[in-house]
Amino acid sequence: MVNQINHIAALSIDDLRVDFTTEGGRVQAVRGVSLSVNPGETLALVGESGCGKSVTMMSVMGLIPVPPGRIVSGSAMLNGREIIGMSPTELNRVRGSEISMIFQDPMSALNPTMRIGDQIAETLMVHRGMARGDALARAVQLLDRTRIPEAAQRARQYPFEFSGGMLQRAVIAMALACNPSVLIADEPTTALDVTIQNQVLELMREIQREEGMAIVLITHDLGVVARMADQVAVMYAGQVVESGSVDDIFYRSAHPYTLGLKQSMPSVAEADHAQLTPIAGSPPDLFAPPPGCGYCSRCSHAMQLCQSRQPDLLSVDSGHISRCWLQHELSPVRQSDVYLKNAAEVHGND
Amino acid sequence: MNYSLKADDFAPLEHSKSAEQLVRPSLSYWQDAWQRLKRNRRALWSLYLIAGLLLMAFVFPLVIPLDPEKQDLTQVSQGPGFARTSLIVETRPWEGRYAAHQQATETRVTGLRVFSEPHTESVKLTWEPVDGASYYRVYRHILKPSGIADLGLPLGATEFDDQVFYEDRLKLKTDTYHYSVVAIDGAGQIISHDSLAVSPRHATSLNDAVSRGLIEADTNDRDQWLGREVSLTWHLLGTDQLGRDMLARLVYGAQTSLFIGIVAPLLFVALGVIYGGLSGYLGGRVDELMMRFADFVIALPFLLFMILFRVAMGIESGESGIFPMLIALVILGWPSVARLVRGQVLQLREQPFVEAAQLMGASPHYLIWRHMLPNVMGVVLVSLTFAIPSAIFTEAFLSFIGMGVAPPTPSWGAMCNDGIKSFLSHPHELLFPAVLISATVLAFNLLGDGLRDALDARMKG
Amino acid sequence: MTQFIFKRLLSGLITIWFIATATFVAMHVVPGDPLANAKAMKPEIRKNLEARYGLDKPITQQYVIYIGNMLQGDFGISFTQKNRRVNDIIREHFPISAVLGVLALLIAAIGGIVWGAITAVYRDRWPDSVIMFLVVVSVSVPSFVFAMLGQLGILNLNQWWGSSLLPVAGWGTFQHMLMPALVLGLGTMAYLTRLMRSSMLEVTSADYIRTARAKGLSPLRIFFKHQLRNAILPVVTVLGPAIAAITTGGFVVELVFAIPGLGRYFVQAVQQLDYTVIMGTTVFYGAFLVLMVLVVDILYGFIDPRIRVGKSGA
Amino acid sequence: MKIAQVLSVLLMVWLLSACEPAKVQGVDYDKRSISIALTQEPPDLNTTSSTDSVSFMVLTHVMEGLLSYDRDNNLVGGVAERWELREDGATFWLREDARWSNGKPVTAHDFVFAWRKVVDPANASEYAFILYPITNAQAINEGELPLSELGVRAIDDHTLEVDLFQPCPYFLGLTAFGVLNPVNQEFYESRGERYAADVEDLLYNGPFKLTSWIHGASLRMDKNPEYWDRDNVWLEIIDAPYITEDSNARLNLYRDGMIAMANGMNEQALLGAMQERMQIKTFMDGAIFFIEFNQRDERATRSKYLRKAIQTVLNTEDLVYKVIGNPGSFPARTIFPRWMKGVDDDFVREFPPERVPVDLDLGRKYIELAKQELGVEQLPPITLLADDSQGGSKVSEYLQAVMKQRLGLDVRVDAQIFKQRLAKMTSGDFDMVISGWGPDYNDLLTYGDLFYSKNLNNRGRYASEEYDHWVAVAQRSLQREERAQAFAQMQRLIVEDAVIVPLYERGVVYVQNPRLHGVVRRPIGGDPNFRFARIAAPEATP
Repeated sequence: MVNQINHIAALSIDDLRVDFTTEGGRVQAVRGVSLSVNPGETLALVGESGCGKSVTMMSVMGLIPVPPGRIVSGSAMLNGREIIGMSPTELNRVRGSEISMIFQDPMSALNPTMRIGDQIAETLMVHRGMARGDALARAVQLLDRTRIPEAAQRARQYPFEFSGGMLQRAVIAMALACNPSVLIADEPTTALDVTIQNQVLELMREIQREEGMAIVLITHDLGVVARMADQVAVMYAGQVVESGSVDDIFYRSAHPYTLGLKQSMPSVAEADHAQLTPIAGSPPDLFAPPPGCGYCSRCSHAMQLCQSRQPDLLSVDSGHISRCWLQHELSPVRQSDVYLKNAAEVHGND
Repeated sequence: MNYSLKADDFAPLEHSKSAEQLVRPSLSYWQDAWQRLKRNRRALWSLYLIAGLLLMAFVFPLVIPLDPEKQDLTQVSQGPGFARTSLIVETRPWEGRYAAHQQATETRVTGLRVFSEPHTESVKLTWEPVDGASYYRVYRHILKPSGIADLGLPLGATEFDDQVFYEDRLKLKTDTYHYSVVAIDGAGQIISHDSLAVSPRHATSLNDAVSRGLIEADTNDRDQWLGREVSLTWHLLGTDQLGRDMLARLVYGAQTSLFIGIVAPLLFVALGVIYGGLSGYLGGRVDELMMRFADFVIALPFLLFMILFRVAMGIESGESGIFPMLIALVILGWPSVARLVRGQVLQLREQPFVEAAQLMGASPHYLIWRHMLPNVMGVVLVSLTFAIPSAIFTEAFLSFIGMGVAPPTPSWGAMCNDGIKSFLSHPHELLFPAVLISATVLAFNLLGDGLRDALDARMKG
Repeated sequence: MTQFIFKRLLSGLITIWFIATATFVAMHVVPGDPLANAKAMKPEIRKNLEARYGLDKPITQQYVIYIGNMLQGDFGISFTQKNRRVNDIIREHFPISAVLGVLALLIAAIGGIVWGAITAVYRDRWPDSVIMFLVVVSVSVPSFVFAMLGQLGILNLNQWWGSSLLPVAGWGTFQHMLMPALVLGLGTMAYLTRLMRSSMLEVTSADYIRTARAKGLSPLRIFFKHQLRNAILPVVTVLGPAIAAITTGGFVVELVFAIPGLGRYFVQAVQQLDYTVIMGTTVFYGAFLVLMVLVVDILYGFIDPRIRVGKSGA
Repeated sequence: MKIAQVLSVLLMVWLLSACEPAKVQGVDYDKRSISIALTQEPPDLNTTSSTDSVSFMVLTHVMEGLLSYDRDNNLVGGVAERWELREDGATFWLREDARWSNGKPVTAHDFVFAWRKVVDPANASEYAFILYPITNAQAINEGELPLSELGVRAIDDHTLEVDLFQPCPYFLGLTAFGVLNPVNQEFYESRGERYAADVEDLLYNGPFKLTSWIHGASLRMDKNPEYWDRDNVWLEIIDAPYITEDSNARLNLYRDGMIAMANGMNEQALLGAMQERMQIKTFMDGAIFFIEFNQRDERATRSKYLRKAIQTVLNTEDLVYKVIGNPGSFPARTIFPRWMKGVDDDFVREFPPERVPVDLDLGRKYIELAKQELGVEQLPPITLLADDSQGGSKVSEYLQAVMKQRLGLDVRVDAQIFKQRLAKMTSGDFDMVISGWGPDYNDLLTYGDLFYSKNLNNRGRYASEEYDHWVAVAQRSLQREERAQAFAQMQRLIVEDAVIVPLYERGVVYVQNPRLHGVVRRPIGGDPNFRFARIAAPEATP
């Protein structure tokens, strides 16, 4: 909770912990995540696959399968209201109206045997109590608004008759049907090709400007982050390892993982005219999380301490925090330079 | 921050290589599948059960001598139980007792009694003559008769005018019987009747005992055995309608049923793999033709043609009928496998690793053995596991309608057929084979489910 | 669509020809004599009989005549029922098998879908375990056992009730059909339950169900509007083969319940080597099977919009 | 969803409309109606070509021949009022009031037409041989003479004259047999190929007539109002609403009160029947079963000693009492069944057949002799041809085991479906065959001439001049005693030469509603017969 507290956040998550019980044991998929996003702002949740970013948001939506999943502790306030631990009926009232979500693959996210218009109208009928005819008319408006040509005709079609980009627009239209205050977008553009990606992202921004909703954008594409985000939270092994404004993350990275991430992303790396460097090794086994920093074994900055102790969340700047011992006041790096440039430089300094 | 940190803590860490290694060992496809199968407890138990059945069918008879064809007519349709003893008796026809009716004073049937000790080889009845009777009818009931229309089995009638005896030899057991004698007059009208309860003891005729080897007697002093007790063969699971040991028949029936159930699918799956693989591999026009033919065969109504082929091939004397059924199953079974394999092969041909191998100049032989087969194996294995229960079912069904194996070859289906008629009176004759069929089919089904999950083989098409 | 149907019909015709030929060959390989009777026959009488059935002609000519007649829809006269034509036998008895089969299929399909859906919803809880256990029992117990148990069940029910609640055997009213259809459909029902369950589970983890939940739809609405319809699709595809299997596989049930269906005639005909009846019924059933698969394919097109709208004419 | 709704509505409508219970009762006193189950659909109701028992069962109710049987199995007048049998022929005077169901009188011409039809080679009737005692019948049947040469004439509408080419003592019995029933020429020709195919394709002159026939499903006979002796027929309706060959199903129907009698119960079903205190009855259907040996040259069973060995060790009492286990079946010792008449009494009581005692040692001695006779060290495997029915296989499995156990014979059971078994019997492809023989007419000759060397039904090709001689005597003689002697000689030869091993006389066990009386069971001419049946009035229920 480092954000400005002068007004209520649209969505704020505090110390969320989620476990999955599998045959192999208990996986601690989310280990104390805290996030917050303000109305009209976009928070990008960044990290490699399996780091827990989707699980975090799905848990908030109540979409993780229970069992095997289980929310161990934590809270999530939607417009100041606790939504974790809500009864299924209450949660259903919130979902789709106050908070909605769009998913990665629009092809599979829509029911293949139901008309697009019906699928959008369904939300309206459930949450707004609209009659089918009205809801359908509204669905056409929504489709129109998401720049789908011949919306009235399109509403009568089935998902397989749409192209990928069109479908994602339709999904967005569906998510926006009830003017939610928070929109969670789980890698909304990964399945689309580049030109379409831009169109979709543009659409989202435009709607955000008009509606003033908060967006949580889950992605591993730093390019998308740069275009869209106001705030960024970097997740690794079920934890937020760094968070701050988009500038903080891009220009003043305070965690070796963020740095590694940047160097492995083509779009960012190219911009820096640097070499593309993948992060060696693999993330820790979350069946038995290491006692120290999860990134320790892959980190070129690793210190003795990192192996044995979890780093605390350390404040780097106002609104910029990092979960890394390097930011400790006793750390030699901290003493020399607050921000990490790149691995080579650090080692050179060493 | 309530713990103190030292400067040493911030010294750089040297990475050791081993720490980076992932803890879990890497497994091959098959090892992995096996691991997953082992974790599926139902599938694992099914595997044990199948192994047990196979052991029972093919190893058990080698260890313990069992004779599925040995009949014991003194122990027919007996339930599971313990060994018993039997009295050796002589079975010459009874000369009987005659008394003229003319001198009869009684107007009712009286003096009904058994003559000598009643045993399961014969119960001898005699009674006093009735005035005006022209003959007598003899009935036998398992309950106490409640009236003239409820006397039980009509055993027969006396043949001669003055005959006042009857010898019952009809399937006697060591139960209590209620005999009734009904006197009939010249016009066929009933004069009167009387009943008597009799409990015969178990007995074996001398001839039978000799020919079944219960007693060792040379020709001269056989008679010394008369009146002695011998112990009979013990039938753990009881006997069938010819007094044959159920256990032995179940074991040998398992041989038939499992043989057909396993060998036929093996054969037609193999044929299907070759046909389908070839078709998929050759592709084009040949593929189209080959598949069209397979479609024809699939279109044949399965059960009708099973019966037709089975009859068409016929069974010669002394043959068990296993072979024609096997052939019929193979003829009708292969196309679905062929279709499946062809689909897989077509898919595989497009896979990058196969194309890569092709580009690198791998021979077709190598391609098929190294790339195609291992990848097709999963699907094939699963379809084999599901083909087995259906083959066992088919065998059972055909044997049940009398189109299966030829007697006396035991098979579970044929045993069901024998047992179903006597289900109410001797349920074990149907129960045992039916349970075995069900258990086997169940085990193969569960194993198939397990294999499908473990191999992640999607059975579509 | 028309072109598709036409093509399928054509290939169906070829298939039927194949079945006819296979039957003809199988029939003439069969040892034994269809004209034999308990009483020995004089050669002169035999000749007359052979002439009546055309058995005196060379085999190739018999084949040509047989195919020719078949094309005109004439299957000849029965060997055992001397004054009845095979066509009449099929016409009179097939509808009975078909009604029974359709009812069995209806029971099987409805039961399979309902049970399958229930097991999927209550996955790994007791209703799932109980139903799946019953399913496993039903697929593992031979049908003839069920037929017999079913009849005994009715008998005991009637005796307990005091009057005939359901007929023990026979044919005529709906009550006559109930138990036989149930017994007949049981195996298929079990199969469909399994299919429906796995299909439901697949659908349950589908992305669009997640979307529906994210939309805040109630579980009931999700179940009916989103899961069920999609889960039923694969079930529909197997109905074609299933109806054929049910209608041809009914002879044990027909025998036990004294139902005058065609299946029973076939088994009798095989035992009596009634050539014309065997060939007629086999070809008829083959044609029926081909037709059913076609019908289900077309039906599937109506249910699945992807096929109806998408690839018409494919 | 809509389709499902429509379907469910249809289903409900159907269910409700069918809800009116079709109440069938085994017996119904008020309607004078009984219900029965047939074992199969009657395959052929055309009397001139019919061969099977179910058809004859129906025919015996709906048709009547010149003579018929009364309730005590005595021959009485049917269509014929008076008759006269001579050495060279017979005359029948038909009753004036015998009428077809369309009201037309039954005339002597109807018999002439029917009998010509039976021997017509084009009609290929399998029972044509039964008319061979009539002059020229055989020649006509073999296509050598025209139909008009048959020795039967209608003197006028009500007088029928028959010429016999040799004395035929059992001819009167034949006239009660269904094959010799009258057929109305005009009607027959008007129906063409459809004759007897359906209810309206047949004319009836019996006590009942067919009123409904749903193929494979049900059949119903109602009292024929045109029948001359209608006043003595009590029953109004014989309904057969069930047709099933499954005896369990029939028993279950009986238990459920749906049918008045259930035929052909097996031993196991009997236990249940006793438990439920049903009235159990037995009846011998006339069929006699035996092992027939193939005496063709290439067969091991041509050895008389081998046959004798088998004859000596087989204990038919064990077979009947322990394997078959049905009450009503009896061990057979001869080819002649116990219910057939000899001179004054039952034949087997007048001439008791020789009893061959079981003697295992003698059996083994015979085997050694057989090896010498055949000139072999080891006897080849012996094929036992049998039918593949359940009961059949039980018997053959038993016989196989006994011969193996007692003689060390390697017997191979060759179980075949009916038609395949017949084909193998005809071609002589067997060593032993389990065969059954039922009577065609009420005379010992129907069994006795089975082993006549020229009889086509003599599948084992037993040929003995002596036997043929006695058959000839029995065929020609009108002397009861002389004939009985001849049959006794045949009986002796059958045992001496071990032509067959008689196994059993088949008994049929059935349960019958105790209120149903007067059902006549007979081995010949349609069984069971309900012509004299009546139902006892229901007891007043307290």
